[in-house]
Amino acid sequence: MTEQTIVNIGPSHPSTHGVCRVVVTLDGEIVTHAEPIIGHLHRGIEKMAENRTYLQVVPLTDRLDYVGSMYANWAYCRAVERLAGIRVPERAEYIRVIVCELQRIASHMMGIGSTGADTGAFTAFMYAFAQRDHVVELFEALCGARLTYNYVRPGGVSMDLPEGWVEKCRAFTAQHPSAMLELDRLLFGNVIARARLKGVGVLSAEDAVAWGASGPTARGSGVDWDLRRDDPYSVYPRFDFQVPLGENGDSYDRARIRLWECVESCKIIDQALDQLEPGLVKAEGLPRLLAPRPGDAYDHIESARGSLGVYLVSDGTPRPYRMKVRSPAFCNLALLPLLAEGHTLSDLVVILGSLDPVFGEVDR
Amino acid sequence: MAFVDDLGAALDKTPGGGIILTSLDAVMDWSRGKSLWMMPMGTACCAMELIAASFSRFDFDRHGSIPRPDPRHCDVMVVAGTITRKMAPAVQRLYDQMPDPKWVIAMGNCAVSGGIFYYDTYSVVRGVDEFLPVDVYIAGCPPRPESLQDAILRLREQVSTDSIAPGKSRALKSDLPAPGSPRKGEPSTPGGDAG
Amino acid sequence: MNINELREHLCSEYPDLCPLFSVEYGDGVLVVDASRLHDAASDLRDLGFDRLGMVTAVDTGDEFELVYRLQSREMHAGIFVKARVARDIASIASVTDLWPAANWQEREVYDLFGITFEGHPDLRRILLTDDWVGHPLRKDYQDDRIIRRPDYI
Amino acid sequence: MTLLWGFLWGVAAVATIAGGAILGVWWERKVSARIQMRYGPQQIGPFGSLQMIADVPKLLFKEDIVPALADKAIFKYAPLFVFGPVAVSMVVIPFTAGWAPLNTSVGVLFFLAVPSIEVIAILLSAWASHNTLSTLGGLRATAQMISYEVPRSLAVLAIVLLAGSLRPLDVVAAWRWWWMPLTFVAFVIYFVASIAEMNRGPFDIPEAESELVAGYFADYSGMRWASFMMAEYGAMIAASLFGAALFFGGGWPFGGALGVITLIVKAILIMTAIMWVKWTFPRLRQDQLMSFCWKALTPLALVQLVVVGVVLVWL
Repeated sequence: MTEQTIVNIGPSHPSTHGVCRVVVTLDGEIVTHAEPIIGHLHRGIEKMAENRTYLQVVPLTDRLDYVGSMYANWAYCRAVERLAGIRVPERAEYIRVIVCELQRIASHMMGIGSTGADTGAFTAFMYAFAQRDHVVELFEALCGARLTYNYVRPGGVSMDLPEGWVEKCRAFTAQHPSAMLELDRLLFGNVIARARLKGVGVLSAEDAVAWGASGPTARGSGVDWDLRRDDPYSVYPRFDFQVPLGENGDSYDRARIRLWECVESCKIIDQALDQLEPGLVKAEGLPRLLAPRPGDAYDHIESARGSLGVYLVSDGTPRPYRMKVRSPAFCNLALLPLLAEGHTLSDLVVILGSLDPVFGEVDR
Repeated sequence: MAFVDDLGAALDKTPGGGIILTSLDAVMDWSRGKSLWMMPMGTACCAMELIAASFSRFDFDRHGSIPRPDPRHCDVMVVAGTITRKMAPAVQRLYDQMPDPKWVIAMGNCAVSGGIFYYDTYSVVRGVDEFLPVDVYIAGCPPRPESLQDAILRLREQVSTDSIAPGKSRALKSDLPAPGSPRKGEPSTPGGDAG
Repeated sequence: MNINELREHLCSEYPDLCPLFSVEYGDGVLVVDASRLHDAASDLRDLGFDRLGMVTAVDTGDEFELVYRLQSREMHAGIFVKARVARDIASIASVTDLWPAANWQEREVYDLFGITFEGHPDLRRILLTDDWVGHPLRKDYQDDRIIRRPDYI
Repeated sequence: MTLLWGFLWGVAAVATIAGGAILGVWWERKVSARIQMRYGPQQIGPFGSLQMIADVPKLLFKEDIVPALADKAIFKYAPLFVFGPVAVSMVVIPFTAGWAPLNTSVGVLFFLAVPSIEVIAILLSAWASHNTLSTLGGLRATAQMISYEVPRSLAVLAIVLLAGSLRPLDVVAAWRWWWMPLTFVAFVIYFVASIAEMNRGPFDIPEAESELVAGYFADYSGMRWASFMMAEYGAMIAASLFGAALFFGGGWPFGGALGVITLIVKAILIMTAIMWVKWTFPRLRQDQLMSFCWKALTPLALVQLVVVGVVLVWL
């Protein structure tokens, strides 16, 4: 064995998707050990939540997973609703499903695009991002914000769909699957991309389960686990959709599954728009200041990165006694040393990209 | 920079060199302003808008402003996102690695003042100006790409007053647009005072 | 599998865990003694709880409550395991040998609460810098850099 | 006297490359923008064509950073030796029938050999930077550039075999239109190997942005970095011109000044194709790059050589 080199990647590096530092030990070009050093974006949101009222925490959850803000909103609101025993109107549940599936598309576009950028296909990133821009525009029409929505609130959503929004949304879902096919041909059909992604960072199903991986990372390895179907919440049992599964558990499967999930999300959105009926979008009779009885509650949803859970402890005051976010990206990122070992430095960035971490959520 | 500094200082001292100096300044300021390459120091949410800014929809390449990942090739560092105590040394180091002349844009409330993370948190630096000289602040959580575009144009105005001679400024203070005053091409606000 | 079936299943397989089981907000909760946590976790894993969802802690004032969230793919069920440790000797057995997923999560709890996990392969700070003083999520954490938010309610 | 002429040609070559690079960068920014549904530079000059006029003075007057731990002398002068060989290689290009700046009997060999000196300069600059990522990039560049010499030379050899001369002017003079279908594979190999030689996507692993940030020139700033970029664009221009001359008959079907324009148009088409490839394909990995060179391109070039030989015997 030759002398080993230690290369420090990050914390600001084009392919760490935020502020991750990876200390890589290299033998030539082969990674013998990769250690992610996280916490560069640790803002102490869990501590901050302890000095905010239940409603004031919602904007903080936006900043957790900033690529998919709606999820953290929703997971937090579900935990609060469970704790305070709030029943959410049906229309609000439908709207939540619609916005979260749109958010899944937006988030996966970022994930797929950055996989492309990591392998050097920057144009694919642009094409993916153009689709994301459509979703962001829909959200802007919905709640005025492009990124941090603060839309899902305890008891419902902050406001009803604006006029004409449903038609815009249908127009988007009508064109999205064909755009996905184009992206599939551009990125995953490319011979070089296949060579770069296939067989790289193979994660076995057993490891995926044991390491607590979830979302596309686990499903890429063939772990058939999707909370929307297996631990159904909200109105998901009423929709007909498939859960795409990978076979090999390599970066290719992990990345490509995201693409098919977007197509499935379009189906869910279409069905939800069909079933959407007028009604309340926020539970009636909610107190201005929520003060649930003492106790603790946990709820989780299937976010774009996996099962995102929020654990809340109440002591009877209007502020949460403790909030813990079970972050899927945190658990998925823990796999990096396992996956990267034995691959080259070029593969390391691809593997990191295929895990699709968002460091707001990893570090919290 | 030494060579440019020396040149500027020498021209400043030489009788009649001022003519050359101002002409050179005019060329340099034009060139620097039109080619502000960004060092995307994206840490959190604002990074998404920073990415969006140079992508298809907003396309900052139109202004000659392209993102370069390498600090050595950049002119303006766009600090987009929350800076934590763990991250601050890295940001400082990247700033130090950039060649002069360099500028900093603080994008978003977190980089301006800590924003939503001002209170109750133990790990956030309250504004990047605690350790970097910031030239343009953009408010917003996160600011839209258009705001960043505006910041680039504002920075261009500021760059246009620089001189290559150390300690000199090309424009008089009164020539600088006051904060909030209408700029070229903008309709002036009714009731706004001309001064 | 609903919560009653889970209770029956648990009681038939591991009768000694049965009296510790209760239901809160629709979730099964198993409160165990800190010294027995590892055994109970091992039993639950054999029962089919193959995923460790979350490891966290709550500072209840005089002691810490460790909260483990386990999930079973086969049974479609989740369960909480809670154990209390004293504040002055905050230490508990690590479950990293049962679920590798606990590795980083226990490091996080160690970092933010200062609870040590015996048998953890690599117990270091993970989110904060290595030279950080104190454990911020403890209720008695003192830091001059914190500005308290004015009370508006 | 020879020295004076040499100096003048050198100045002309540097000016050509600098001007070409300025236009080349603009063209690349426009082409990539078109591929990526953007506009690209718009504000300076018609269609933003003078954008580089703003970029160059800025880079000239940027601080010239030499890292404290760098090997200062090598660090400072390595960019010159990256740029130099590319400029020199331009002199043998047969711009039109009967005229090349330097009419030498070993012109083809000269063109293939001289830019290879660049690899030494790249390795030196990478090593002198005292930076792990730079060193990795330099090592990658060395392996890549030396390997791709082989298929590139073999591809050119097919044309040389047909023409029976190493003098570029003779090649252009002997060129017949039916060589185009015959040596098409050779041209593709030349095209691919040239992209690899100039470290451009999809073979830009020595400077891979997502892995090594900027590779061997990561620590260079200002004009020294710009000279790396100029060398890259210079290599692209030179390879396109030479490819157009050898594989597409130079100024054919025209002669004289019209021939020069034809050659340039052909070269621009090749350059655009190079950019198109870069902005469409992902990047190869180091080992894939090597196996592609030795297991695909080299045997294919040899087969092409045999085919050309058979045709020559049959004639």
